[in-house]
Amino acid sequence: MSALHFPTRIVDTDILVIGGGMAGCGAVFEAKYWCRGKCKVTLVEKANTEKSGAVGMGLSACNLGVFTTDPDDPKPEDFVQYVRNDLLGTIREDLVYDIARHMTSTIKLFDEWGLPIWRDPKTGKYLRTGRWQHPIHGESYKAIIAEPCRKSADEVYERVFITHPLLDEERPNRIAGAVGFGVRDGTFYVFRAKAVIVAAGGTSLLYRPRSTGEGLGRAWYPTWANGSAYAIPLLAGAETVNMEFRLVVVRFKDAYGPVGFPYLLLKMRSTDVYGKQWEPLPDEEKAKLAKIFYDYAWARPTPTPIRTWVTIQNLKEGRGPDLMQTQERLPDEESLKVLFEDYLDMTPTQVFLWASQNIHPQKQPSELVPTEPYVQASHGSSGGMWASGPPDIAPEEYRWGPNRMLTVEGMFGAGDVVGASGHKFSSGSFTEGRIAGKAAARYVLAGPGKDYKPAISNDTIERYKEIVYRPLEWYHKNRPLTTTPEMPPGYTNWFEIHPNYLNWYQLLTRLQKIMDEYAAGWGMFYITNNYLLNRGWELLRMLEEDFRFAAAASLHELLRVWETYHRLLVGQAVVFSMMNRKESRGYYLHADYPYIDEENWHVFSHVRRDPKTGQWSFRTSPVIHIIPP
Amino acid sequence: MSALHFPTRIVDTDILVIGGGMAGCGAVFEAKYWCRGKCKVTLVEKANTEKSGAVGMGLSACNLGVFTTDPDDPKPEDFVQYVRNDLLGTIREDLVYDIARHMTSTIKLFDEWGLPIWRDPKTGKYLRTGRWQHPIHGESYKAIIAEPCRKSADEVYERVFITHPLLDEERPNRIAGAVGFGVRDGTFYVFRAKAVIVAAGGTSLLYRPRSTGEGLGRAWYPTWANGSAYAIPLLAGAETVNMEFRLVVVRFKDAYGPVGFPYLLLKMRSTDVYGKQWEPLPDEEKAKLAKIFYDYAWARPTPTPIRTWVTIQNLKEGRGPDLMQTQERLPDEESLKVLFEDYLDMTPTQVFLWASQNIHPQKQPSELVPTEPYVQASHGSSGGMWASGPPDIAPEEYRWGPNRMLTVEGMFGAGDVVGASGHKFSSGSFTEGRIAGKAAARYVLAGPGKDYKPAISNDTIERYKEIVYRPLEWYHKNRPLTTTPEMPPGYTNWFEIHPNYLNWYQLLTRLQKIMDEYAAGWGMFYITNNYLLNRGWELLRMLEEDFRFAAAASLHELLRVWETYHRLLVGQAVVFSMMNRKESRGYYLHADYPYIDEENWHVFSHVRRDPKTGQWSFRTSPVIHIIPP
Amino acid sequence: MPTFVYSSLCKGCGKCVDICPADNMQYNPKNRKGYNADPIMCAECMNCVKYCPEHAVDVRPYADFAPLGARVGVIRDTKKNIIYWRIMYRDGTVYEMASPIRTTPWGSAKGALEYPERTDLDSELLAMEDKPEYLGFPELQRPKQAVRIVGSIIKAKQQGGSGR
Amino acid sequence: MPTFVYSSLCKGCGKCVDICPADNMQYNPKNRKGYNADPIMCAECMNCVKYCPEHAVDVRPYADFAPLGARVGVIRDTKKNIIYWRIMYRDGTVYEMASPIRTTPWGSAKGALEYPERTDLDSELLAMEDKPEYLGFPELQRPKQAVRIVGSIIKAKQQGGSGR
Ligand SMILES: Cc1cc2c(cc1C)N(S(=O)(=O)O)[C@@H]1C(=O)NC(=O)N=C1N2C[C@H](O)[C@H](O)[C@H](O)COP(=O)(O)OP(=O)(O)OC[C@H]1O[C@@H](n2cnc3c(N)ncnc32)[C@H](O)[C@@H]1O
Ligand SMILES: Cc1cc2c(cc1C)N(S(=O)(=O)O)[C@@H]1C(=O)NC(=O)N=C1N2C[C@H](O)[C@H](O)[C@H](O)COP(=O)(O)OP(=O)(O)OC[C@H]1O[C@@H](n2cnc3c(N)ncnc32)[C@H](O)[C@@H]1O
Ligand SMILES: Nc1ncnc2c1ncn2[C@@H]1O[C@H](COP(=O)(O)O)[C@@H](O)[C@H]1O
Ligand SMILES: Nc1ncnc2c1ncn2[C@@H]1O[C@H](COP(=O)(O)O)[C@@H](O)[C@H]1O
Ligand SMILES: Nc1ncnc2c1ncn2[C@@H]1O[C@H](COP(=O)(O)O)[C@@H](O)[C@H]1O
Ligand code: SF4
Ligand code: SF4
Ligand code: SF4
Ligand code: SF4
Ligand code: NA
Repeated sequence: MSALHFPTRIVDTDILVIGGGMAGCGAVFEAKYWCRGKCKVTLVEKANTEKSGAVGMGLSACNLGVFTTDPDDPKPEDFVQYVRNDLLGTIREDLVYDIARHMTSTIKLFDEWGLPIWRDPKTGKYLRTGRWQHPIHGESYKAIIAEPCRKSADEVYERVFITHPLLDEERPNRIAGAVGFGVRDGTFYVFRAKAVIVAAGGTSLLYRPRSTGEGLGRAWYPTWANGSAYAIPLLAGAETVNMEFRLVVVRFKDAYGPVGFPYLLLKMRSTDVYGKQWEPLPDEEKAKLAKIFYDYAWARPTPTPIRTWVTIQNLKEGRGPDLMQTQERLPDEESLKVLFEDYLDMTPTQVFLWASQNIHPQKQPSELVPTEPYVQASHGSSGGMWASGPPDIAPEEYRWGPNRMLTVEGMFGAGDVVGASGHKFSSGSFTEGRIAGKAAARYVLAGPGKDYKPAISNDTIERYKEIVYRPLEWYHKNRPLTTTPEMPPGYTNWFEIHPNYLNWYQLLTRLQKIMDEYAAGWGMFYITNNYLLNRGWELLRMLEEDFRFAAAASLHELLRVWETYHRLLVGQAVVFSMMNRKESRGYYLHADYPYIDEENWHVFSHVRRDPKTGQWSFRTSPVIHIIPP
Repeated sequence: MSALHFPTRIVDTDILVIGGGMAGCGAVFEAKYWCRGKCKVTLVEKANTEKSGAVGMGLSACNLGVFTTDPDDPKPEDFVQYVRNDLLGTIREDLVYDIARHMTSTIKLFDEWGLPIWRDPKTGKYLRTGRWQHPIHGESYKAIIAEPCRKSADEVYERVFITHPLLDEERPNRIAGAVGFGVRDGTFYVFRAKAVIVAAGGTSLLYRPRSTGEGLGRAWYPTWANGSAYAIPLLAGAETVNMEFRLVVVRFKDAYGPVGFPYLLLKMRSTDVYGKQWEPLPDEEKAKLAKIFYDYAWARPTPTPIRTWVTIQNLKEGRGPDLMQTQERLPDEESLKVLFEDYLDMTPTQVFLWASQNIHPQKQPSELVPTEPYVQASHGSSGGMWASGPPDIAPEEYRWGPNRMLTVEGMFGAGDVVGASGHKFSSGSFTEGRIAGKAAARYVLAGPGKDYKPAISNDTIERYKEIVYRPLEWYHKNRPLTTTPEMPPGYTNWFEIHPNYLNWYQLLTRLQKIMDEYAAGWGMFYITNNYLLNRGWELLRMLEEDFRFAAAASLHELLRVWETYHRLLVGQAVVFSMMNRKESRGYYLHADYPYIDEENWHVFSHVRRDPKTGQWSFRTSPVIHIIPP
Repeated sequence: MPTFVYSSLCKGCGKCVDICPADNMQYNPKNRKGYNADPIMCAECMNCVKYCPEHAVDVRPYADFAPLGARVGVIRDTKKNIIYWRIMYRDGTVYEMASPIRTTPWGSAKGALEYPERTDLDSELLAMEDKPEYLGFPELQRPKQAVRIVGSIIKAKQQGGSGR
Repeated sequence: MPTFVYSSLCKGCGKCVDICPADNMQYNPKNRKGYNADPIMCAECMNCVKYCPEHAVDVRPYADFAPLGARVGVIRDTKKNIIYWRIMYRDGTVYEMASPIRTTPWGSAKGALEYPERTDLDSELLAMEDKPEYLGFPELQRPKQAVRIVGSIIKAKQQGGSGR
């Protein structure tokens, strides 16, 4: 099976949106709204847009809702203050504010399109489960959002996986497009564009999961979130921000059902195994935690990293696991069904687990655990790519290009891609996609992108084609060397032992083990130190070298190999960031610098991979707050 | 594939030895020595005796050597004092003493048979690597021992896996034989015997291993150590001792090379990542540890559970991993090769790992970790079966039958089987096999076993036959229900999803996850509490129920199913013991009783599974010391 | 619950293959049926189950933590726009539930070009935000009392005296 | 290093199947060759590698922690009773080693019946232990100052005043 067997297809467009998840759909819609007939908007998506991305299994709430003049509704300032506390200070307030001020139009559009948002029967207003969230019947959330997106795009390429960005060959640090392959028929795709919006979601399965064997897939963030969001910009030479601030959330043990709904809508509380309450967190515990987390420990609600920290400590010191006291707040079958429906619409496994283990939430509590770390920028973490801010409100230092342009000319980001601006969730990601969509439209219609023509040589295209299909060729060339029986077509031989190649699963388990053991995974109770990080870095290097011997028996496995390679890049960015931040801020403890250091480290961390040499570099930049304390 | 297809073969013998490892070979040799033509000795072994058991990959030392009048050599008393301290007090001194006083003849026999034991070139005496150990060139250790064993046995059945003991149908609590199946041709074996010596080795893979993916097999104790040693006696209703005292050893990270050789022969030291030395343990640290471990902390050498504890704490508190400072003690290539040869003869993976990661031990240190817990009675742990002591020296309370008879009439144990008498290792296990062998010979020639005739009905035989092959039948009956492609013959479909059955790998990963998370595995940093243990117990029950739906596609998978079932029984015995011992003595911390309690818990713990009802019960018995403090 | 396909029910239409976000579901040309080729990457999202017109796809919860014996039934009715669930516990307890999935007919959501065109490409207002009910405010919000604090906000708070 | 078999070298003799302690190595009647059917239960014990007369079995270290590129060669010579190892690092460094495996010819070890018969079935002495050089002592050892302490030995020590 040689690369030459697959046809090459070149697609020219003005704006290329990579990833049709929440942010990508917002970007396509908004870009087209402004482009009209004047610029072409193309979407490329690795799956089926109707059920792709983190919302592909549905959701039970828009975790970011409307901001209005109504005194009952929050104002953008409130949200910035909340996010600032929740993410321990180092956020981009311009970006966070920007999302809040555009949220209402997003929710209105969702409503119009048919998303069942719960309303207060009396006032007709959208209900809230907490201060920011609207509960929904969200089984078809993504399918509903995909509809206007598909209608808006000029062209949609589905089941096409983007492997590499293309840089302009004449202008340094200028994006020119991207390449990838068709997962169904193997077509090699070359997209050439004036502006590229990366909206490729977050990263799961980067760390060893708590699940094992066939349960590998039981991550909170879905298995298909493979880190292209950061890998594609990193390969183009874009800068990250705060990548050490990986996300570790508290979840129901094993099934990983989220906890916001029980805490916020059902007002449940959680305790340790002796019945002592830890969430809502009692004041005397806040006072103790303030010794490590300073004033952040007193924030209301308790910041997510501190809530997670409590669960970690309880487990570590033998008081765990924390228990969600579900039975206290489920007086009747109706309320139980509300709980079930919440999960069936979002994380069906949670209900399946209760049913399988005969756990009746109306009668007994359920165990909670801290998850393995994820990298994604839309929930309670601040790691992601470094993006330019809104022209009207961002401090000058944060304005090097159009809104949401990364540090590579012409390359934009949104949703899980853009860091230091967490708590956007599904609806905020859609909003940020819209922001980036308008900025990109302006960029190609009236900005520096207007007269740009991508310069990409045929040599480059052929070189990438060879690179992309090499795992397939390598496999078929080497396969017959051993007596290992051949598998049925399309079925992976997970545990094939071959001297000359490794399959994606073998590469992935190595990556996960390194990240877990050296970069503060659950297996180390989220601790690391300089020694471990340096050693982990070396091991990641060797893994990177071993990707030369990656093998794929099928196009499906080829997809997996490239997904895994993207995860590796994310892992490198995380470890390099952790190696350089000399304090502990986030969901881990750096034993050499075990405290938050407000004096020296209330700064952003940035890493960059030089696209020519593959060398990594690090710098910090100041945090500039624009909203009063 | 129906059970009826396989022939049944009935074998009558006087003494049946289950497991031809170190203890089994010793038992066969000694039993035959005394039986001569007067009683028949039969060996049944699941693998090839030449390379079976824990010594199947070779060893680099007889960890228990000669005891003689020579003032340089230790005396049995010394050994008892050492083992008593090392295992934190609760040992059977009669059993330990008994092994020591018979060690010299064992080593002499090994020497005669051809085992290359290192000698002092000047004195001609066996060299020592520590106080008790003789280094050897042990690649063929097991093959050499197997030779006299095979010659001694009247009949040897290899590749026959014993699944269940047979109890006499007329006399309560009387062993009558055992059943199993031929792994190659499927023959159903029924052994009827007057005495059964169980010598079936230890238990690996009971807990989630630190390794993952294809590395599942990288356990210190080998993958084939599947716990039949305890499962077979438990199924017969025999009592255990101290099963909560699972073994957690310090090993080189990932490859799991043992550390005795570098510490004792090469006099290496280990430090934390900051260079602080922890082994040999400095006095000021002993003083701190004495707060938890009392006087045991001052023992020399530092007891194994305390050495392991130090490594655990260093890792947990961010000073880890401990580093073996190999480079300090490898002055030349010769010494490096001594190190390499040590591992190539015992744990080849250790050398492969160094070579794969470009770690040059003469230049840089190597990481150490505490392993996942094992259950085996011959190293630094005291969990195992409860056995009667030597008639001439055991306290009366420990003499309910012949030497090494378990609490089931006619059933003996040796090696990893017999608990509360650790540190016998390979050579001590062989010796204990010999002790049991002579006792069994006496029992069938001149004792209560003399006129015994096993009473086992045909019904029972047919019932067991059905039970044993059910996983094969169940698989083939249900297989066609789904569209999952069929695998090449003999190849396991690890991740097959079927509504009606689970394969061994799925059962095993569930077991390992439960044990790790609820019963103080590495994933919990070896902590547990009452809540966790009770919940773990419930989950093990459900897993036990799910074994009704175990499936096997081949005889190989049938072997794996039964191996896994035996592991489950061991897990249940461990958890039930942990639930009941209300202190922390061993390689774990019971958070509800976090200290050793010399006042109330300097006792043996015993659990028993009623063979009729499957109910578990617990009792304690006093520790009686016979050697002065 | 990684999923699997009942042989007797599958008609080989490929809908499960088409929808699976993980690319797990594959089509076997040999027997012309769908199957889960990559169960360890299955998130139990249930899309293949919901989209199969023959109800040939079913789930069996992750064996590494879920005991056998629970059963799940789901029907996603895109005419009535309701999803029906039936959950049976291992112990036999049964729950049935139904929830709406959409408030408008499928295909009715408007694309960008169906919304009125605007010319303020230069403004920071997004689509429809020229209308206050979409914006939530009479005009685009900007920080009311913008400040510029570089570095620790805790320190700034302490200095500003507006601490907790 | 779970093991694998080179197709071109294997002659199907079954020795690897015969020796594997884990029952991993299996014989494939289709192509009449050996193969590792259960690599995840492989302990890298190297027995199949050592016992294959064709040197057709090789190892590739566990991919979950070992990078590719190291190479291992081993020959277990049961005539000379020496085992030869060749280890090549990923970085190319090579080490060669040889160790004895046995001091006597294969087949020469004596079985139980070849040792002189004894009649003291009742004694606690094992085979050959009637001879002091085998026993290590002139007679069977028994605790010299037997005591009887029930319970904590630490307490007993403290009371006896013979503490650390
Ligand atoms: C998985 C999950 C997620 C959430 C929740 C529960 C669960 C179980 N909860 S709660 O627990 O927090 O409570 C939320 C909730 O209830 N409410 C909410 O608003 N958000 C929740 N999220 C978070 C949101 O879902 C998340 O914030 C947004 O979806 C982020 O949006 P975006 O940044 O667009 O990511 P995406 O995953 O939706 O889309 C990414 C797309 O990119 C595609 N893609 C990726 N790589 C690509 C490549 N190389 N080539 C081509 N295409 C390529 C993907 O297929 C996808 O379509
Ligand atoms: C794996 C391992 C073990 C050791 C070491 C390193 C390594 C890497 N080190 S260091 O690290 O400590 O240093 C040692 C060392 O250097 N020196 C030493 O003396 N001992 C060491 N051990 C310990 C000894 O090996 C151990 O103490 C003894 O072997 C125990 O003897 P025994 O109790 O007989 O167990 P066995 O594993 O040898 O034999 C069991 C046999 O039973 C068979 N079997 C099991 N279940 C069966 C069933 N159901 N039906 C039929 N047959 C069924 C097995 O196949 C086997 O033959
Ligand atoms: N105990 C809590 N207090 C306040 N907010 C919470 C709590 N738990 C979850 N949330 C919020 O609820 C939303 C969903 O959280 P989760 O379900 O954990 O992903 C996020 O906005 C969380 O920050
Ligand atoms: N640091 C040490 N001090 C004393 N004995 C040790 C030490 N390490 C290992 N041993 C002993 O050496 C033998 C082999 O140990 P290991 O290699 O850890 O299995 C056992 O008898 C151990 O108790
Ligand atoms: N066969 C191999 N497999 C894996 N890595 C290798 C191999 N050969 C060399 N390397 C490593 O790859 C890196 C680059 O080597 P090279 O390809 O020679 O530039 C070095 O760190 C080598 O250690
Ligand atoms: S959707 Fe259903 S009928 Fe169609 S291929 Fe998949 S399993 Fe078969
Ligand atoms: S449940 Fe979801 S992830 Fe799993 S196979 Fe079906 S569609 Fe794919
Ligand atoms: S021992 Fe060697 S030649 Fe014989 S079957 Fe095995 S691999 Fe083939
Ligand atoms: S290395 Fe050992 S365990 Fe692995 S397949 Fe070969 S003989 Fe079996
Ligand atoms: Na695994």
